[in-house]
Amino acid sequence: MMSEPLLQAVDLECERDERLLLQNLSFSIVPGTLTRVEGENGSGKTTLLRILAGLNDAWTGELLWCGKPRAHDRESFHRNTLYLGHRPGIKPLLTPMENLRALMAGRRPVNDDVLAQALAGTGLAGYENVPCRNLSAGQQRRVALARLLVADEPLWLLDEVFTAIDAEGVKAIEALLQQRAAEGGAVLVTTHHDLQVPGMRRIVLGGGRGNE
Amino acid sequence: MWQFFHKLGSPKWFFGIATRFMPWLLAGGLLLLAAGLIWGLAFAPKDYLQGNSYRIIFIHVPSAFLAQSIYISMAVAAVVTLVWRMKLADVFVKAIAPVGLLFTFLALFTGAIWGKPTWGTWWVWDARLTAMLILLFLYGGVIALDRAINDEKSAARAVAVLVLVGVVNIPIIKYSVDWWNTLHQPATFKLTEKPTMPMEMWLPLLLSVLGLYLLFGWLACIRMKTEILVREQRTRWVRELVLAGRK
Amino acid sequence: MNSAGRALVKPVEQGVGVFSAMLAVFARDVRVAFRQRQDLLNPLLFFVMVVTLFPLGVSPEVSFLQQSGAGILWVAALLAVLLSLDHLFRHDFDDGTLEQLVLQPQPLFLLILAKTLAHWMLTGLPLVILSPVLGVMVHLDGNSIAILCLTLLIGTPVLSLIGSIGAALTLGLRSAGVLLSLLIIPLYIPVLIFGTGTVAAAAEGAPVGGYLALMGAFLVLALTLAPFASAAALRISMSNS
Amino acid sequence: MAFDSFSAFIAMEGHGPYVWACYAVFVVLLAGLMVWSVKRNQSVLGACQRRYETDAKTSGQTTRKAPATFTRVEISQD
Repeated sequence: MMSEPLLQAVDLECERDERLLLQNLSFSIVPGTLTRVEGENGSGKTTLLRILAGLNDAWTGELLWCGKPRAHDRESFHRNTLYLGHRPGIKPLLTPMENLRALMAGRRPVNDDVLAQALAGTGLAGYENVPCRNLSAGQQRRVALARLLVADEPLWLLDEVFTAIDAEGVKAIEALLQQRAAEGGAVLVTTHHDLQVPGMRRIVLGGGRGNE
Repeated sequence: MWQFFHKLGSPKWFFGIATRFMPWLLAGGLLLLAAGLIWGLAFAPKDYLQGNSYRIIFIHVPSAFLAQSIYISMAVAAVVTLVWRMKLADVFVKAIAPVGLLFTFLALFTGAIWGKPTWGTWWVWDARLTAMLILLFLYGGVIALDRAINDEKSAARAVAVLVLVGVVNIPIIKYSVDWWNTLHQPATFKLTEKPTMPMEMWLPLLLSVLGLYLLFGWLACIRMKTEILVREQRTRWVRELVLAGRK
Repeated sequence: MNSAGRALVKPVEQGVGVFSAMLAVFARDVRVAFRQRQDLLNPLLFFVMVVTLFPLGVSPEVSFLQQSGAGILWVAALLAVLLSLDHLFRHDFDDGTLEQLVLQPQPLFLLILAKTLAHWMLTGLPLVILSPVLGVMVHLDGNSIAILCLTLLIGTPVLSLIGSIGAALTLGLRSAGVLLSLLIIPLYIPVLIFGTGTVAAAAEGAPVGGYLALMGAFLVLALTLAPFASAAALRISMSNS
Repeated sequence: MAFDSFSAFIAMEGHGPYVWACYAVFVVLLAGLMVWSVKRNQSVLGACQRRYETDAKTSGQTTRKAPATFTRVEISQD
């Protein structure tokens, strides 16, 4: 079932500090696929994800959301896109529960039982009410990742998801992403971890061209 | 119409036009300014109230005019930057902000010196001078912000937001400073406010204002050209232009 | 992670109302602030200390203090607010919550308005509440103190709102704190003038209703325009990081 | 001419120092800005030329980026 692309980039170009970071980049992200953005350090992976997420506005080219220019309905785009960046978006002074609640608040109200289940799913059962600053870096990232277990946004943009996660966690997350793609979600990840998923698409940055 | 607008924003097009107009702007500006100043210094009649010190008006008023109109023109360019993302508008704001700062400083400095023979003191918290001082701060902020942001495009857009916020505030600042002035020192003798000014004073003033505007045009052109060179040096047309100019 | 019960992925059509999103932003900021109460106290201590400097540095004479007390308090409050503004977005920027705020499917300027109101409630409002005590210490009479509090009550939200623009513009820059002051202080001048001017007018027995109304107009103007400017500035700063 | 003599013109009935100081500062600063702007324009132009010339010389020989090896750097311990 090849459906219409969710997000389409046409001739994306981004210049940063006098350097052409992205050039002639065109690709489309289709539901039901897992795409990995590849490239060495400094090749613009994070910048690309920030552009796609709508955080970085300093680009030229075209971005189409469901076939229409993204700027036309930004709210619907944001409602249907989940972005996890380098910085996990977790307040160290709040507990995992409070953090998760705050992150979901502007999107979809979810009751606390579901959130507790999500936290438990990331291995944080029992830590629900410990301030996040007392958690390890990996645990803090897991709080952010707990969102993936309740998220219903069709498009996921995940920057370096596996950072600070242990081997077992990595395997579980891999399975989650794969399953998400199988369900019809679209997942875009950047990672240096050697991700091996059948049917995975690639966007290679730095010298290479878009779309496998 | 749209095509014209687009062309207007093209640095290459501007570069050509500016190069053609600059000699005229420079010559006209220097001529008018010199005429206005010499007339004002040597030939205009003495003011019956302030004596000869009023001759400072021929540089004080043009500087103050420019200080204000440069800020307003920056605000117009800021709207263009934010709405149409026109390259030339960013270049304009960045190039002329220091010019605006200089004219604001000149207006303040000449005002202060004028104050000595008129009020007997270098500085009076007069409404106009105070408003000018705040304008100087606004210019300083714009330049400081521009310098602080490395990325050119972000700097241009951030400065545009700041300039717009400033321009919304200028009338409020002006009004509140006027009010504050009446509150603390009612009805002082104003420097430039004259009920009647004879023609012999108006004309040289008009000439020097016009001359200074032309010189400002020239300054804007050459500074924008420099800025365009810096930004566009990797483009083909700049390369061709520079290499052609060498021969 | 069992998927048996889960439906296939469909686009999300309906979201949360903007008011509850704003409320959540507000509540989170207040909660974070109360987890770190020392930070709440800092601007207040700064306020008290700056006011103390004037009798020590200029003159403890009653007539001097009476005459300039309102001005001193206003300047000190302005500086205290300025000092606290640097934190308005910085922590959120550092830990990534600001990214998530920008990406919410809600009008950004309203979320920023909620944040700014939380900032005012946590810094400006305590200053207003503390000001009568300091007013007594600089020998202001009862009527002046009441008017002073009223002007601070109307004026400090304006300070927070205008300040949020500066905080957004200088986000992520080196020496952002000093730069923020440079950008914002000129914009604070009208509020300062009318804040102290109203108290002075009241001390002379002039009616102050008109001036207070004018300050109210400033507040309305800042409420309607400042969040837009901050939102635009925030997007620019985000693009740059 | 509003003055009887050249010395009267310079003195301006005692206001001379103020008027002339203003004009001097005005002319110096304005001329300074103009000269500086021209100088900067020329220096940028020169920098562009040098850049293009070196570009022309080295064109064709694109430098390949050396791969990162993360070998430790030997420091002589004399």
